[in-house]
Amino acid sequence: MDLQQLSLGLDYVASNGIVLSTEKRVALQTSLVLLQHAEKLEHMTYWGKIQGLTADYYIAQGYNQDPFQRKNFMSLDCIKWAHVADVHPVLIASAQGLTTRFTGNPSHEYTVASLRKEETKSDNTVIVTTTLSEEKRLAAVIHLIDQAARVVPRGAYRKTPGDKIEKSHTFSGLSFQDAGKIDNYMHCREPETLKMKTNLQLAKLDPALDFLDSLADDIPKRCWSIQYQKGATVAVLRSVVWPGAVFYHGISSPIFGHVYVGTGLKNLDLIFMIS
Amino acid sequence: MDLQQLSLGLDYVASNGIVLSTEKRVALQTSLVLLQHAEKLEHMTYWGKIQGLTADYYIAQGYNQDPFQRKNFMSLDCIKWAHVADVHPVLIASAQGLTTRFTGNPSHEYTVASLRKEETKSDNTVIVTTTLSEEKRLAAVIHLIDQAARVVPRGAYRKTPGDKIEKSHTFSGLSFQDAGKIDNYMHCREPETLKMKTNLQLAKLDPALDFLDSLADDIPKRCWSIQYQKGATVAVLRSVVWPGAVFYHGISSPIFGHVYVGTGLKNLDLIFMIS
Amino acid sequence: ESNIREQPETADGVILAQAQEKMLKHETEVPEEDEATEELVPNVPQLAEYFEGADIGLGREESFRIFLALKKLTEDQPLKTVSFWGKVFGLEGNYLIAEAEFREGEEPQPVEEEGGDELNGEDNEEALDEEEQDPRDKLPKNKYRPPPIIPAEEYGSGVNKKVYFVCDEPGKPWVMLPHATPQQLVVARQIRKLFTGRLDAAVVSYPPFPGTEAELLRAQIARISAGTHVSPLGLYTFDEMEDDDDEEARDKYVLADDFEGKPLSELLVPDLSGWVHHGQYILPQGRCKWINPGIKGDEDEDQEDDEEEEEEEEIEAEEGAPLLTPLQNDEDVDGHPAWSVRLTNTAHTAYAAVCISSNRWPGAHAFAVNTTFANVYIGWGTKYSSEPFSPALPPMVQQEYGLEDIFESNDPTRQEEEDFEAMEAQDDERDMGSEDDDEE
Amino acid sequence: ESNIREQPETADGVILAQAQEKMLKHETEVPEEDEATEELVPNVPQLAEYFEGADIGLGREESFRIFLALKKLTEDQPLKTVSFWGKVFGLEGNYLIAEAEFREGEEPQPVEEEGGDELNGEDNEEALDEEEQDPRDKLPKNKYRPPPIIPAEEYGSGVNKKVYFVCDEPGKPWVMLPHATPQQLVVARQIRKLFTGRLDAAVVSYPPFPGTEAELLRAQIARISAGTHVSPLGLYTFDEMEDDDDEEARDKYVLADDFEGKPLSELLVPDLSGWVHHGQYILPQGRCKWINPGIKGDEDEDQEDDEEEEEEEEIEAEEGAPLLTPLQNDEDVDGHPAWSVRLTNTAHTAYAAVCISSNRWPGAHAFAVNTTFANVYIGWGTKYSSEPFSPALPPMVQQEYGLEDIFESNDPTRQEEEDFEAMEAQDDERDMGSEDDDEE
Repeated sequence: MDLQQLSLGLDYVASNGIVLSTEKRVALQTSLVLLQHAEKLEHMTYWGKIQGLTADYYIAQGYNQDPFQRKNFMSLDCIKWAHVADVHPVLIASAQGLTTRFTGNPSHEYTVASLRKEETKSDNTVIVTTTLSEEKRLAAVIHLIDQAARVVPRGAYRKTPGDKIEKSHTFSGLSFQDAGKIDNYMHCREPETLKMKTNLQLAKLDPALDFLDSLADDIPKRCWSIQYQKGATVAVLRSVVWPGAVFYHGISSPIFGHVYVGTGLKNLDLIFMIS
Repeated sequence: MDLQQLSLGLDYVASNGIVLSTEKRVALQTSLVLLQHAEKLEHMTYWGKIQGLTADYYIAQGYNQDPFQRKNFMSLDCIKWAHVADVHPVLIASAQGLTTRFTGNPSHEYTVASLRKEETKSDNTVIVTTTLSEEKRLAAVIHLIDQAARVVPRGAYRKTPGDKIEKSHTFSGLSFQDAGKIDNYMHCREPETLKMKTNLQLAKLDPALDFLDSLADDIPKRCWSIQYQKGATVAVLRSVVWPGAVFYHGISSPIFGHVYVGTGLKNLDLIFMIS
Repeated sequence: ESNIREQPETADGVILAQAQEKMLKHETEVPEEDEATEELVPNVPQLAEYFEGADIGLGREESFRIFLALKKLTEDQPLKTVSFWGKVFGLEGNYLIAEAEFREGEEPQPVEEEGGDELNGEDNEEALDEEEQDPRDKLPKNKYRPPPIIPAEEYGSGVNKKVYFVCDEPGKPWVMLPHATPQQLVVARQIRKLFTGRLDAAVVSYPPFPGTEAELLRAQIARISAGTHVSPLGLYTFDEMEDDDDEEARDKYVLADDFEGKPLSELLVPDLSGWVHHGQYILPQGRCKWINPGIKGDEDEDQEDDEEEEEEEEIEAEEGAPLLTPLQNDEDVDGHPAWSVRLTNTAHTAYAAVCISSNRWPGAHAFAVNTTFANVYIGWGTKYSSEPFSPALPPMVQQEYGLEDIFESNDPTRQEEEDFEAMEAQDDERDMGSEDDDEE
Repeated sequence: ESNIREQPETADGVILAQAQEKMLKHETEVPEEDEATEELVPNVPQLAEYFEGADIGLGREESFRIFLALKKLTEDQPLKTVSFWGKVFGLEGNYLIAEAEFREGEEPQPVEEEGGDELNGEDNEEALDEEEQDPRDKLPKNKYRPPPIIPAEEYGSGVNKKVYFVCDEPGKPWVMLPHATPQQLVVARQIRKLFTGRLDAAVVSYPPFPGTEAELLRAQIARISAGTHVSPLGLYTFDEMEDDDDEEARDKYVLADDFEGKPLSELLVPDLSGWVHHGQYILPQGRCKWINPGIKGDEDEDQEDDEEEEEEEEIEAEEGAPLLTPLQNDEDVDGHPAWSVRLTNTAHTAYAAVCISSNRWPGAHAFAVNTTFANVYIGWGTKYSSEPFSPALPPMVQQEYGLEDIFESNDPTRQEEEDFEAMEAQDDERDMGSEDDDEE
């Protein structure tokens, strides 16, 4: 959630078990201002918290004009922040195999197995055991959660005829009816499912608004929980694949945002859990 | 402040001594929703609180499209609301003469003197003593405070070529520089000082934006205190003529509002108090 | 997007507000000191403040509304104790849960649920039917005896020590959940389900869950309470006046008179030696207090058949961790202690409290400082596992009937049949030949 | 409005954040119990919670930052007690004020301010100058003697019992305000000023205020503390061990050992009989403790001139309300008690506190529940009056000099002059005639 909107965003998601102590809010409002200034970023957001066994990681994200290009930062105390470097897709794949809790120690080493094609004449794939630090695992998980759960309402971003993506200044929010339909929400990521649509399906879409993947195309079908909250003035989407990922939107207002507070583990049992 | 924005607005003005207990917030969020529904109003705002000696009056205002046409409501407990009827200008003038505290009992009767022209041949003005109930005094004071202290930023409202006043959907807030200048704030009332401007002065103004009185024309010149608060992200204007009237504007955002928390007394000593 | 501004739908919001309005109150008097009664509703907003210091909670306004809703519950029900147990999230709606005890003698008799508890009854009917059959049609007898039904614990003891009320928003009416049965607990441990938010939603699972979402919720509440209701060591103690019966596990605790609060340093140690469980461990049979399923009483009419089985199965009593067992003994999770410890108010620890969060049941938390403590659960109602979920396998295919009475043989081939027929024909000829010999 | 989005000016925000960052801390350990020291910084956020129940306060985040700032103050200054006194609004900036006491012997010596305290000195210099004049030029002597300077109370007693630090935002450095002098208090009572937010701003007033905004702020703080620092009856008591000197007004109080809290019902009565002042009343001369201005010591060199005056003016000692006087005795405001009483937590009064707000100094509040209480001031720093403000009139025009030595007469008219000249001429002629007569 955007730093400027911190108290409003927290107010919207509190019902879902996401709160920040006054102490942390005060620390964030000071330290993130300094971080934004030091890194010369136009926008600073509080991304959320990944809970470790002995300590928790607070994550912040900053970006300039392009919402796809984000810089991640982590802190153990909301006072001192460290840049979290992006990780190679191979490491992301390795990290996906880890199903135990984050320990809370960024230097902790995990043993992961990854497949690698050996460059030999026989062209065998060999299982290689490497170590992955918790810090890199953190970067990987942040990336995965963003890919899976970073949501924007339809209409908040527009694609100009020049193929430039910009935030729409006239977006005044989804109506009450629209806010309850999952097709009005989109993933803020490089499109994946959009590319797999047929020309017939694409013809029905508006190229200025529907240039991102719709949440309706997520598999399995019931992986998002949509609820009206706060007396039907806020729409809240919670991911069941990544429990703890929460998106909020003030109905009929331009306010929206997302946050993640959880263990950083993907829910692999989803299929069994929904009747 | 608008009911939807209640927690955000309170967050902006808290630094100025204006807070609401959780209990009152919860009660307001329930009772004002019901009031808005019962009275079929498009907008509902928490206007503020007038402190009496034995009890306090919580005031709410509602309106539809026209921000000049407002309905006032009062409550002693934020649960049950009563409509506060508008009062005649003569009574408003009488109420201005009252300089003691509100008692907290709506039925309390004040003795006021008012001048009335006797309809006799001699055309004398006679001093007539009447009683004024505290409820009517309340209505009068709410009207006076609105006239003196209901502020909107320049650009938030526009006048269409058809002379219709509407809220601007593209208003994205005053910039940091502009937010510190008092000429960028206007009174949300039927213009008074505007009419007294010369044609030469009017020629420099934009008829779509400058159709309201500017705060810069208020007399005495230093009757508004402008401050940047919350780390220079919010501009706050406080009236010194009506201490307790506070206007807030989130810089570079479309968020603004006002609230009054005070004794309901005008500060008649202002001239002596500013050096 | 059209230019016509849609009238905001306030119907849902208004309905909720109308329900919530009933909870609002504004008092201007306080009772005289001698009139003051023992306070029934806990100071939920203040407890929420402590949890908030560890980033746990539901926000100040919802906490306050829950407080008002608990207050309303005490006005509608004759309760002896009440507290906010927690919030369970569901896909379509959520559940707020209150934990309570009725005043002596006031507990209502819950409506009997139709359903899976009657399995044995049906079998008994079948047995009756059997006896009405014609003894000449001796059909194979079904030797299957379902496992004995473990009776549920009574209200006030074990799993059902307390009763639970749920509602989906503060202000909506509270609904009492049924008591938990051992069958529900046994199945609940084997399945992994998310809640929808509708108490009457069907639970489709294997093994089949004997109940609807209401019963599953109750079972999960029981498991979570048993596993995560903890308190500082010394706050609760065993009642000295009760008989010290070594055979019976102690199952009652009382507030200790002399508890003055545990120092934060002792609550903060990572090995959790400063905390104990006051939620009682649930045995594998689904009860806190072991009952021997072999002892049937006079319900089973096939007692004779079981005499043999009694001698065969000597059922060993299940044992679990005793009440008030320290948290040190909890099994590790992923190589770390089962609970993570955090300090609130890290800027100035003189005013801090200690908060611990369960790693086995993510969402279960407890805090303590001086003589104040509380437990809460805020989560989806599922247990943590680093292993992917594997549903229970169906049991082995049953044996249809004993093989010892049956023997199989191969069908004769055509050649064998011809040989046989040939032999038969030869025997017939020989026999006819001998008969001819006798007549000369 | 141009299309170029202006880069938001973060300079101010960043500078403030940098200052505030120094206050942030994150501790993960707690001291062992035997190491724990007496807690110096009060639990400001918790006290703010109580006030918030009565819609009083500055919001949770500012309260927390103030807490951190007080903590920092205790690290920078050798203090014995510290508390958050309140916030005073100014036109351009605001003041946050901390009330403190130094540890024994650690109080710094404040820098002497140049200015109005030296009036008497200048007069003394004038007197010296006078004596150097030529005795032949006996100019009229200036008989004006300015009123004697009432000496300020020492740090630790009366008005200056405590010392005050101000800053404009939490995180900015704390500045110590000078001690209050009686002159400042006397003038402050006669003027009505808003603050600008700059400690060095000039105060333009009549009577002229002897100081800048810093001194005026200090004077108002003194007046507000004296008038509105209250506590529940019984919380403070007089030290039994001190001599009971009836002549000396008791000016010290200590915490009572046996205070167990006043019941809310007693704190809630509108006649305020449950509360007492522990801020000491300021006498009209500007001190809490009367000092006789007639007793000059050896400062005044014109003692002889005053001997006569001593006999004429028998100065009567000023008396004010004694310490720990109940609030019942406060003068009414607009026909109502001087304090308005409110109950917090009106939805469930079992957890309520009582909060009273001063009607004489709007913005001064106090709350109490059980053994917890606090005072705070949040306002513009001015007193309430239902009458419009009338500035002091200038004094009467001074008499230039005594009239008894002077008599006036009218200038002669021309006619009288001519008559006189004529008479003179006649006398001269007569005289000359007599002289002529003598010579015959």
